[in-house]
Amino acid sequence: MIPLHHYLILSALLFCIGLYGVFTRRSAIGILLSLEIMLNAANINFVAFSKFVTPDNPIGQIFVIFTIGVSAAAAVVGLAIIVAIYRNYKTIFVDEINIMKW
Amino acid sequence: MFGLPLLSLIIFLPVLGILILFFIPKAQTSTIRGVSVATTLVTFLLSLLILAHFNTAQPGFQLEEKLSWIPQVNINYHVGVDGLSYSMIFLTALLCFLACFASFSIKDRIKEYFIFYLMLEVGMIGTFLALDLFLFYVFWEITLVPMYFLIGIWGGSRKEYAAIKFFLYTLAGSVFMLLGILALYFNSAPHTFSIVELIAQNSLFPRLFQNIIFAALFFGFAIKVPVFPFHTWLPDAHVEAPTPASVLLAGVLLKMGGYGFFRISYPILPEAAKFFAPAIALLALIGIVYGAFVAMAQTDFKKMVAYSSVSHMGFVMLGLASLNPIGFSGAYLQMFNHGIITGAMFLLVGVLYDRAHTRDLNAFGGLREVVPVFSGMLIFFSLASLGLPGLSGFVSEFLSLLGGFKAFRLFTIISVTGIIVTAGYILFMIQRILLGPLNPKWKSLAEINTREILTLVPLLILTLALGVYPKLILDILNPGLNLILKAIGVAN
Amino acid sequence: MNVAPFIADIKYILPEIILTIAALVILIFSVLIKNKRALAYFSLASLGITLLYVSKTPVITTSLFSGMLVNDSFAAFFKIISIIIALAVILISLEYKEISPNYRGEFYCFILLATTAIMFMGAASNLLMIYLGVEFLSLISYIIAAYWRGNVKSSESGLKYFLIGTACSITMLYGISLLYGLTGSLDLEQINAILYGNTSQPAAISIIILTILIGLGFKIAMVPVHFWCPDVYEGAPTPVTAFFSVGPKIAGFAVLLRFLLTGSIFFYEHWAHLLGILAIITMVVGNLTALSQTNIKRLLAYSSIAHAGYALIGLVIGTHIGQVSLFVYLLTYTVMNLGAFAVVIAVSNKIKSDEIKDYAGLSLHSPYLAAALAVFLLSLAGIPPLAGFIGKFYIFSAAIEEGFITLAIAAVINSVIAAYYYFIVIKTMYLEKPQAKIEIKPAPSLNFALIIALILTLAIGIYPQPILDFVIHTSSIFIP
Amino acid sequence: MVNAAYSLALLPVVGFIVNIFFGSKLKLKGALFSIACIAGSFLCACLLLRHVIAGNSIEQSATWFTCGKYSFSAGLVIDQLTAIMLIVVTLVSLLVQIYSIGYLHGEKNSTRFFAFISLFTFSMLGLVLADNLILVYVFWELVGLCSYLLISYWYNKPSAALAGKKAFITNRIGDAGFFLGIATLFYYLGTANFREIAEKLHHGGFDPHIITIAGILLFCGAIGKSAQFPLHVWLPDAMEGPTPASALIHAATMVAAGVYLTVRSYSVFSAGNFSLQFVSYIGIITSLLAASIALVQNDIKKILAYSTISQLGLMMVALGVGGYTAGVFHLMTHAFFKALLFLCAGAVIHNTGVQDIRQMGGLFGKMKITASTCFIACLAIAGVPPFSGFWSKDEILLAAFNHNKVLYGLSSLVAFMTAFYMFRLYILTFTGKPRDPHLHPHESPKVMTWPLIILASLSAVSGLIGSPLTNHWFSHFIYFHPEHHIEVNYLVMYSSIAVGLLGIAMAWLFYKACPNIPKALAENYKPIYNLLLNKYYIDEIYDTVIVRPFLALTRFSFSFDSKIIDGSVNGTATVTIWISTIKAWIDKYIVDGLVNLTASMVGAIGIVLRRLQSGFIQNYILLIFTSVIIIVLLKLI
Repeated sequence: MIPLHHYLILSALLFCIGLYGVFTRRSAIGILLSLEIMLNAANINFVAFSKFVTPDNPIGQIFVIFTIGVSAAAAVVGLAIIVAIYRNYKTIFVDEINIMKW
Repeated sequence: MFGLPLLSLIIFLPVLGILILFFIPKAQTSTIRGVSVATTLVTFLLSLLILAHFNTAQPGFQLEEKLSWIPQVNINYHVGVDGLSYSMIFLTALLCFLACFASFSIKDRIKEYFIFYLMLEVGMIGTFLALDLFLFYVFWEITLVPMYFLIGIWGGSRKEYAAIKFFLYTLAGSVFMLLGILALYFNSAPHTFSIVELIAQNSLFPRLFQNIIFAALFFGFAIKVPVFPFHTWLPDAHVEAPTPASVLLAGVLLKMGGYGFFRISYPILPEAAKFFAPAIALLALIGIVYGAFVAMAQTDFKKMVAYSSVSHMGFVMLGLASLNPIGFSGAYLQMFNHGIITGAMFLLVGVLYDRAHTRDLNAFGGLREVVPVFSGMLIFFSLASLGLPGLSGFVSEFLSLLGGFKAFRLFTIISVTGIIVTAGYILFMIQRILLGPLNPKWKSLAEINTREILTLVPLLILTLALGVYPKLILDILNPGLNLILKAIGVAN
Repeated sequence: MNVAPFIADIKYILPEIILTIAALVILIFSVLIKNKRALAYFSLASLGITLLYVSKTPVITTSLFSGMLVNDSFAAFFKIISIIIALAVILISLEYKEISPNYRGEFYCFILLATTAIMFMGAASNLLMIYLGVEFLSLISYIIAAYWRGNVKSSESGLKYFLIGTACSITMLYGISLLYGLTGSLDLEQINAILYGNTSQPAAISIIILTILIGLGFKIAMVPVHFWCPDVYEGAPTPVTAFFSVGPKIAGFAVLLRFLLTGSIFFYEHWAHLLGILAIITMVVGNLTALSQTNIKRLLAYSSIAHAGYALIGLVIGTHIGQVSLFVYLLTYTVMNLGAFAVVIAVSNKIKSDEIKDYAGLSLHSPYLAAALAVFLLSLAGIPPLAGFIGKFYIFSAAIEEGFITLAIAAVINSVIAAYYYFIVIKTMYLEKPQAKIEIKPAPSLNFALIIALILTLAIGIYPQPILDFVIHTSSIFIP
Repeated sequence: MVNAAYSLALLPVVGFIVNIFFGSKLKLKGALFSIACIAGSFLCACLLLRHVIAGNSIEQSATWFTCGKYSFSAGLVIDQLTAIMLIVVTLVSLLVQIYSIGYLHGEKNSTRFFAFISLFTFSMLGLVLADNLILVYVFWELVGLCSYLLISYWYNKPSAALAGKKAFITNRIGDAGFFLGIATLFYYLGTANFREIAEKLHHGGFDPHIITIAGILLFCGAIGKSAQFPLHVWLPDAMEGPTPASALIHAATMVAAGVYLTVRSYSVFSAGNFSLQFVSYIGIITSLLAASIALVQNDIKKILAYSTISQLGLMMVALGVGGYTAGVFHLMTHAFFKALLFLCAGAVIHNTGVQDIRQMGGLFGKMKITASTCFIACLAIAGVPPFSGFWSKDEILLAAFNHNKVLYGLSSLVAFMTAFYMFRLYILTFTGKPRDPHLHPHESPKVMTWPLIILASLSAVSGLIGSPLTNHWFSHFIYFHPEHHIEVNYLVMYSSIAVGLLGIAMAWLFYKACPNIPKALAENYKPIYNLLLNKYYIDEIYDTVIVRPFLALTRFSFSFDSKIIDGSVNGTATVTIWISTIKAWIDKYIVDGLVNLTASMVGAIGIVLRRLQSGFIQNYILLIFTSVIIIVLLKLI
């Protein structure tokens, strides 16, 4: 039985990796992927807590199912916007998309 | 008179005028002017009607009207008039009526001009009649926006700068005043905004609390008076404002600050009033002497009159700080007289500016030959403003100084030099404009026309009448002032 | 797990159901019929019906779907406001040219869906429901932000909103997971009961709650998470910006209020002081950066940040008087902002630009529009006889009554600074000479919304009594 | 009888109103109307005098206004002193107005002159009639105003405008002191009414120190108005005004107001321990100073102006040494012969068109009446018996002799100098050969000569009412408290005659017998001569010490106001180096729009905050998370 804190450390690590990805990736899709990683980190947390903290109540896992659904929807919307960006900017490198500033 | 709510009528009559103006097309300038003159005239007649109903001997507020406005927070539309507020609304109605004539020289965007003009009148009269601090604050702020536009749109060369400066100064002051009002509301026994009740329980407020609130209110009122360090908006606002706007600005708006001290700060916070009296007297002294000194160095006619207002309002603060019946009567009378005299001076400046299109004092010279009637008027009102006995300016300055002498001997001795410097810069002005050889440029200057004379004659009569026989107005003011002195606990 | 009780609860969420069905119907018909205006009228009709329904039904406070939602006067207040906002947005976007006609249909559908999302957020009392509500609203917002297909700015604003939005909501999710781990429950009352007793390490718990705050703060554009606001407001089509500045912001406050005041009372005592500082910084940042703006939409964006700061004061106070002032402020803010954006839409429809200098001399040729904008801006600045002043007055009086003097003084100074940049716009309209002779006739529908906003601003300003009764009644549900 | 007093005061007002409003149409008729009014007042004055001589005085007052428990009353009092003053004022004003019809014959609209003269007479009568200090202060400044209007009558002459302004401001300085005196008395004694002040001081029990200060402050007003030492500079410049105006105002009446005030509030002065000495010291300094300057002046009106100052100084000395009656008596006689001298000077200037006595000469032949009346006046002022000047000056010297020998010596020196410069003036203008050929003087018309004759007879006769012939009727008529009988001291009388005659002889010797003596004296005593000629450079001293630094101060305070106060408030002053790095940009965006320094600071921070909004998405997310971490760290510490 892997103790709870192992899971927590794993999810924290994943969260940080995802965060690092968001900061460093140049392309919008890269950022989208790292966001998904961060999301999954949260999912791991939920499942872990559902197992260890409230074994009898599966609410945590239900939450995960919802988040997966939501992340799918978000990905769709995100990709649609990235396509629109590509059509207008001819690039999806985030550091080149800043017409609007101060 | 058949049960009409007179006070609400006089406050909201100009609103009726505004509504009528809305429906008049922009092109028909004469009808617009006619409507606005009619509105101001009816407002003035109403103020006379109120006098008829007003029993001068009886102290306290009369013709009171009270409607609940926001019951949750115990705010109610509470208006009333006593000697103090009556003299101010009389002054406002009169100056608005006269300045309305002077507004005929405005040529562009006339409809908007008169809409803002009437809105200003609503705010001014409302401020003097409000007996509920919230209502007082609302009317106080209502006067800001129209005056901003009057200066901003029809002003002189640096009008935007002057307009926004005026607006932000007064807003900054009034916003702290709001905090003071709120603090008063939350510290009064049954939470109330009503001035009458607050005065009744002014002994309950602890001393430190009183000082803080007095400081907050002082910040709001002092900017309006204007007291020394906060006066820098006045010259800009006056120089850039069109003539009728600066008549109202000097004639009435400055008095709202002084009226605030008399009606709110002093009776509700007596301990703080006594505590701050020396500081206010010192600021008054600086105002008088410093204002006169700076006025002496001016070359712009309107700026000089503006700085002279700073100096004259210094007397008001001196009388206020003296906390004795003579000082108080002198201070309040000075507010009334200054309104009339400086109003007239600005009308005269307007007359000169409309013809000569310059306000530079050195550009004139020897106009007495060309325009004798104008110079007669100018000399009369300049003498009134330097406090020549026999004219109203003298009585109030004399009383303020006499009152001030009792309370702050040294300050008054120094401020007496103020009246010498005042005589200096006013005679220097008369000499540069009227006396000396005629500047050939003005050989064909047009004499003052009957319309302008008509606007000045009522002011002339009032200045003379109040100078020779001040009992007329002092009897109206005394009951109110005695009440305030009793509230402060000063031996009457 | 018998299903019976849930069917009983359905009737409480009838308004949401009606709107969702209407949205779907519009979606379908937008493909079938050419005349998009019919769809607009249909959506208005459906909103009207729901509004009538909500205002008619008496409010019985019960929790629905085993604690997921709660039906109380607080939720009813937000239902009514969100429907009003949707009505206004649809009205002012009827003649908006940038959205090409054939996408109009979906636009109305999205607006309706967004309204349902706000309603859910208003009623959510479970962390799961809160997350779903937030995500639902955010997704729709990302889409309508990028709705102006050909425009570069709109797609950029969509992207920015999407990326930053998702990042923040994921942080919130992470925070929720930790909170769930800590308390073992997702229901706000239970969490509060558990945490209230044994606050062993308050610091650790506070960090968790802070991450959740980031997600919620994102919606109301609080200071650390306000960066997206100016760019998205400027980029998105103006009716969408109008919606953003009001809809999601109010929803954000609703969730924040419920989360802080029922979910974590202990958190409140611990961190009210922090929220206060954040409120002041939000005001200061909003006002100061607005001073040097040249684009009116960006200016209104910063102004909305500043107003979020003022409203936060109501939140920070937390007592009953604080909530009343928060509600009053939100109500007056909605009216003024929608009015201002209506005028901006009318003007940009004609002169195709949102730069402030293009507003020069507007008062000469279209005095009615200029006067309307001036009234709204003055009201935003908090000048009396207008609604804004009543909002500010309540916030200040609440602050002073509860002794938050520093907050009051900060708010007061900020309102003076704010007056300055509102006056920049008024100055350009009234005091400067116009280049071109622009005679703007607002479209009838927009005109209608404008007049209502004007009347409301003046009415609330002059006689705020009815509005106060309505607000005080709704906010009476919180205990403290 | 009381309505005689009211009509006496109000008639000139009617004259003023008629002339000021309908003057341009009425022309000469307006002038005649105002003369009729003054004549009416003169009649009332005689009636009142007869009434007062019959032993009863009138006193009436009504409340002017009240504030709180203090009530200010305004009323009139007519006793011996007022009666005398009324006669003097109305008579001289009447004669001057008649005279000025001729004098201003050429003027375009001279009714304005008559309007101002009647306004002046009204305010002077008001001053004399007033029963309390506050009312005196009111008319005090009104009189100052009339002198301002009359001095700058010829308004297109810049020097006249300057002189008028100088007169008014110097008076105002004196009035400031006067006001402070009233305020001290008002609060210390609780009243401003003369009679009540006298009664209260009579009962005693008041700290003499404060009363002295009050006395000195009241005397400041007198110094300003009667052109005593520090504030005498305005009178010589006041000669810019038309001569009849100077005759009435700057010789007979207005300048005497200072003396009248001191006399009227004599109880205050006598109660104070040092105030009387102060009065006499100022008096003697002024008279010596003025007399010495008059010795070398060449402008006929300047000589008379300085002579007035020195005679007023003598009156102050008389009052200072307790010669209450002597002061008033000299005031009356001086009014007549000095007015006469001015009118003669006016006639001379009117006919010859020149004011410098060195250009005149030998006018006796052409202007017989003017010359002879002027001669009588010179005899009177020099103190030659039986003319009025002798009796009044003799009483002053007597009073000085009894009180303090040094003052007596100096006063007789002044008497000597007066005699000398008056006859210097007479000899140079009227006797000898005409020095300037193209002057063609002619006798002035009847309307100007009759007033001269009346005044000459008055200045001859008026002295007798105080002389032993009428056993000092005047001193029984006007006295202060203990009416002490002054015994005639023949030594003093003879010495004063001797001094007068010596002065005349010296003048005759210098300018008639051998005219080169004055030039020789002028050469070898060059510095003293220039000192006197330039009026001890007092004007220049005042200018450099007071006026110029004052104007510099006003300019400084204006720049202070617009730079520092306004600047510190509206950001024109550069604030800190920190701002200057982005200053150029701030100027472009901020300064023209912003209002104050705080505003420009606020704007600057706004600029910095705005830079944060860099537009890069990753920057935003980075900023969000860093700020979260900062908050957490802050919370943990």
